[in-house]
Amino acid sequence: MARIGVFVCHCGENISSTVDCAKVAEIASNYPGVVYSIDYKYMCSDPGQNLIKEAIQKHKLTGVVVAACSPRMHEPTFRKATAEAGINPYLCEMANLREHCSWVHFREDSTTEKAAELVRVLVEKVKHNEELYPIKVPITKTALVIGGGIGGIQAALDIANSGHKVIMVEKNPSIGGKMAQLSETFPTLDCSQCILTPRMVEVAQHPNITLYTYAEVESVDGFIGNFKVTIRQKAKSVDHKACTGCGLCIEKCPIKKIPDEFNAGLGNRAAIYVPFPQAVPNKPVIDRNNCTYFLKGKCGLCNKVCPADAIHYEQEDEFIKVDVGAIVAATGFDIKHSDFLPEYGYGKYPDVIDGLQFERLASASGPTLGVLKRPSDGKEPESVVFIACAGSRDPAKGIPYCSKICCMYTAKHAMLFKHKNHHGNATVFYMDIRAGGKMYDEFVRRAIEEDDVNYIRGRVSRIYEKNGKLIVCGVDTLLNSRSVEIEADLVVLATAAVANSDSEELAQKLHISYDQYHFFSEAHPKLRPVETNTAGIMLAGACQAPKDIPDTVSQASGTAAKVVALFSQDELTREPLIAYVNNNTCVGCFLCQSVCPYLAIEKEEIRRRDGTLVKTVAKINPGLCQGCGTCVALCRSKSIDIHGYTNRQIYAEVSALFNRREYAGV
Amino acid sequence: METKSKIEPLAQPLKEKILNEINEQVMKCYQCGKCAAGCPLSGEMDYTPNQILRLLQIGDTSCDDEVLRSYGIWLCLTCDTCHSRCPQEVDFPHIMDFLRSESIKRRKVHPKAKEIIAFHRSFLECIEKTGRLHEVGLIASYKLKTFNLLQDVDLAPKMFAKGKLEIFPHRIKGKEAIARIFEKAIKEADND
Amino acid sequence: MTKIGYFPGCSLNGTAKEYDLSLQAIARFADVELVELADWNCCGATAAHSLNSTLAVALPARNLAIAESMGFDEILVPCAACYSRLAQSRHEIKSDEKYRTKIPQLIEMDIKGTANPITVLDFINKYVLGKLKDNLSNKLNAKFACYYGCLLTRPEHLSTIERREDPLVMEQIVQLVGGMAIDWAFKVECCGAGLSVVRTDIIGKLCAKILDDANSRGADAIVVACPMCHSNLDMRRNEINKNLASANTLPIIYITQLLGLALGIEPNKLGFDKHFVSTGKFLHKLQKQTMEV
Amino acid sequence: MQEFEPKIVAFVCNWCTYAGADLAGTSRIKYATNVRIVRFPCTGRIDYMLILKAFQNGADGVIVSGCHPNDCHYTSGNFHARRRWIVFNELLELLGFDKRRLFFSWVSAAEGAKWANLVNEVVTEVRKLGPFNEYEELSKINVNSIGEICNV
Repeated sequence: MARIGVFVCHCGENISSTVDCAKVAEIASNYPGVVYSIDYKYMCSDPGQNLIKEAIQKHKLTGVVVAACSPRMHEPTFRKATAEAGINPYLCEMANLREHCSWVHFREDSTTEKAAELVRVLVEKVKHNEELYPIKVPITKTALVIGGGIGGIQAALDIANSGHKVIMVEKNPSIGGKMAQLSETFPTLDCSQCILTPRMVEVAQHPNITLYTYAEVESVDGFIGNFKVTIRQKAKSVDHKACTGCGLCIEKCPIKKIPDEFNAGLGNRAAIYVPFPQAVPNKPVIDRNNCTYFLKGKCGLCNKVCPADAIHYEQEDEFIKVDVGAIVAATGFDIKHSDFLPEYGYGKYPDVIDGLQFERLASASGPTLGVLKRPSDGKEPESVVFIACAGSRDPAKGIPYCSKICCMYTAKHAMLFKHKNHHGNATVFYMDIRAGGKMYDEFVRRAIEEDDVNYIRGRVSRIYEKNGKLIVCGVDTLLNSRSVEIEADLVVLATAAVANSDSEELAQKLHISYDQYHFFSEAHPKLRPVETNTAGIMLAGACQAPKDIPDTVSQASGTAAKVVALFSQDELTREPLIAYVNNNTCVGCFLCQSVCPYLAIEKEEIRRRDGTLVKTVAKINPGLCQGCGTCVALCRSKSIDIHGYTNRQIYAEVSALFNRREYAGV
Repeated sequence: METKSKIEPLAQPLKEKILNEINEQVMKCYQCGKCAAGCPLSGEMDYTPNQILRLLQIGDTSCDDEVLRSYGIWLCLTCDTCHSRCPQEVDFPHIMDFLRSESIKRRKVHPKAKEIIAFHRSFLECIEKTGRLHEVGLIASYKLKTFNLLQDVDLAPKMFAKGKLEIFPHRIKGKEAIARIFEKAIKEADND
Repeated sequence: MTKIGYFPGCSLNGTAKEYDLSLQAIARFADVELVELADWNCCGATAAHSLNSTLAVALPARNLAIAESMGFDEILVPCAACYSRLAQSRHEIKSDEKYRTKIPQLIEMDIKGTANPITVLDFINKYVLGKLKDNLSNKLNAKFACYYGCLLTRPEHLSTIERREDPLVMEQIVQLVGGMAIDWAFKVECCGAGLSVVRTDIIGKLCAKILDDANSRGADAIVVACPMCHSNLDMRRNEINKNLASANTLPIIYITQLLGLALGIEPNKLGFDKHFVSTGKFLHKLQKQTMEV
Repeated sequence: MQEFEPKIVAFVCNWCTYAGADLAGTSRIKYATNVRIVRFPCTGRIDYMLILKAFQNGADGVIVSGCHPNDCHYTSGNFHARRRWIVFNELLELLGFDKRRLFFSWVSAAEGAKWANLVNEVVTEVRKLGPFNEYEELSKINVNSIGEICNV
């Protein structure tokens, strides 16, 4: 006979302001099988938990229903308390009176009625709860880091330096990411590559890090501690073991006019290329979409000149399977390209460029070797206009958020220009200056006060070209919204920072959630900012939201600490809420096998003692099963069930929902 | 108690009326100034579009009053440049239409705008009577209203010569129906 | 022969006679009969929506209702301003419950919003361009600045034109007839139409910028598709020239006149004699260059 | 007359819609009290016989809601749910069941407001349909009289 205890929490006034908690407890005391029912101000507090523990012991309870907040909040708390009182923790269930009732309804009779019904449903469920025991699974102490920008590099180095293996996957031919493209960094104006490249080399040489460049994650299976990842190593067409990196092939390649991605389209590269001089690895790949050999079947110059015989045209994409225990997504961001802002002539006028293009123009390693020359005619600009929020904070263009990094890099750009051309005119159109951060506001003030950058508060309406000049039509809202027209030689748009175009696809491979702008979602915006909702998968850097370098590096180290903490245990405890098969009724149709996303269903042969086969039935591999229950709903002979959500439990819940007749007399 | 009831009729700020009656949110404006930068007439206005929105956002009686008495609201050409580029998608020309009729209703029209209204009125009177626009009638009526007797006298002879002016108006058959539309629409505006 | 509804609007009856003439000529070529809406009335223009929002919906609605009763699902509205008012009226009636019930009472006619106003550019694209290629008789070897103004490209919900900041619809037509369309900076700027009479000084300033830019980029003529734009740029030339260092003599021609010329129709039948700013020099140049070809 | 208050049951997955309903709570978005949520690990787990069971027990409307396509915590459970849903729906139609009492939706963990709107819409719709009595009436029929009914 069931002996159920009901514990109704007021949650201060969060529940009791709209639900009559005492009445709920009173009604519950009359439900069949309930032997104890009480309400209390804070059930999750120490005295509240003690109340539960004492009641379990005193009334010899066989089931506990805590009617409080969402089980997503406090289920672990109350299950722990239940276990401490000496009964199996899985005999405790929670009725969600706060998120699903008191907070979403007004104080009226129907709200208290609903609360009592929610309790009744769980009372009926808990009568059918079974004792369950956690499953222990081993942990593969290798981390996968996706993305080789500064975020991925930092996370990989921190994990590797703690003595764990790291596999890094980078989709481009070199690691380095966006930071490698930057000229100088704010607020110190130190050279980006000077501080980044030593880290890149460290990654390449670290004994604990295996690096796959020009590679992408193909698929991810498994779960925390036990992920099975397939990496697609795209064909480089160059044997990197044999290649010495002499560069002869690049020199001789006849196809030299391919817009250079690393230089944001401002320079050209060959069909066989190393993205930039300090690339890691510093060995070329062949871009098959542009190579004459691959397009027309002839040429082969690189092969002819290669002294190391390293060119392998026949190479194919390779699939590498690896086992990892944790995954760090550090795939970074992109900036919005193309004619996103037609009123600014972006995409129409070559001298209207984006921030990344300016970085390349200003960079000593860029296409102009650091001499600021405008793209159209190579002239050195005398007047440059910088436009902040070019697409950010612009719901009409679909991007309502602040891109966070632009205020600072715009100030930096204006400064870099003024340092190169002291007599030039630098104008910044801005709406607000968001320079929160150590030494950040001082940096912007320096641009204004020391470098004489003209900051105009107001947005630009349009830009057009006239006699080789760009006419920028803006407004100064601090001067009675007076119109301002500036003749510029170059216009730099701080276009919005956006998620990578393939981020949605990756999120779906990883089964992590992402927001409407395709940035990956953290588990909790404040308290779990580096983890995702999928256990074992963490985030670093701008794939989560636009971020600058210091923030990215901090988050990467935070993520590394989470990975290392996970790897500090030998075994992982998992919830036992998984499927199980009734051998007696299973007819071996294996429909379940066809729907299981985790390949957790195996075949088991049942034999007589003499060895003759009776039948083959389904068997659940408890290490792989994640407890989705799809097999349960599909099984035609009702031979599979799932712990925690058994048919008996759920049918009891549904039957208790509205079955007033049965309870009418009570 | 007495003072309270006196204040109440004035209490509804224009921004609330704008929200209720034409469903435009002035609070969306964050003062980037893109409207003023693109407006062909912001240089001629006493208050630029973003400044008018700012006054409306404040929402007190004196700011609302300044808006309704401004000259800027009468200069708006409804060219929609501001709206088409507004990052917050504020339909400012729509708000301007509302402000103009509100300004007339509350008799707060800027003195310099009286000519513009006179023109609009002459235009509408012409349509009310004949159903269509009749340039000669329109200009004559407008001149009588404003005493700008010499305006456009240079154009008229040339227009006649090119066959572009009719001396007598064309009256449509349904002109009574048009007159009734006017009557009902004006009555409705008065009732608001 | 296709028949569609035709709403000339007050301008095409008066100040924009050449627009009507050339449009009718093009329609005859395209084998489309433009059936004038019976007893149509003025759309109310800027005056109505400046002073009375109900009137601004009701006046155009009567024309829409007439078109419906005549069985048309398309109404050609060559004036961009009238188009804007008719299309807006239809939009309000279709999207706003309040107007859906109120308007029929006001205009004393049923209205469902089935008749769709189209611009002259929509008309040309749909009915004329397909037949144009095989019937071109003149190559218009000149430079044209295509001017759209406001109401063909804005507001977004009424415009059928893509790339509203830098439209290319008219440019494509110009290229089809052998002309060169220049890239210029004022094609979607406002000419100031609504203040034409009251604040002619403002029109002068706004139009001066437009004409000056087209001129400085070497245009031989400005092509328009709206009688408001035309009358401001053409008839107000004296006022405009007060704002310019030297008098601007660029002729303003309608897109329909341009097509008419390309089809070999006599300039006089296209109303070229009705312009304030002389088109003679322009026509002469065209003729000379055509002969040279 | 007192307005009819329909009884609605919602079968939702733990990861998206249950969390979405939690978010509606933390955002204090108000909605009708008529709904009772039953939590499942995944919509893939939902045995559609449970829907019949709910109607048998007096529900007037049923909502099934889970993660958006491609967002399933378990990769593909929601696709299986949707596939079975289509078949189940056809079956109900064949039986002459009023399908307007059934609602299928995707509500993610970020869509608290969508959840509240969904509940309110469902309550309004089902209120229009009135109470679901067909099952009870069916159960009143005497087994022996079935022959008579069929003969008519």
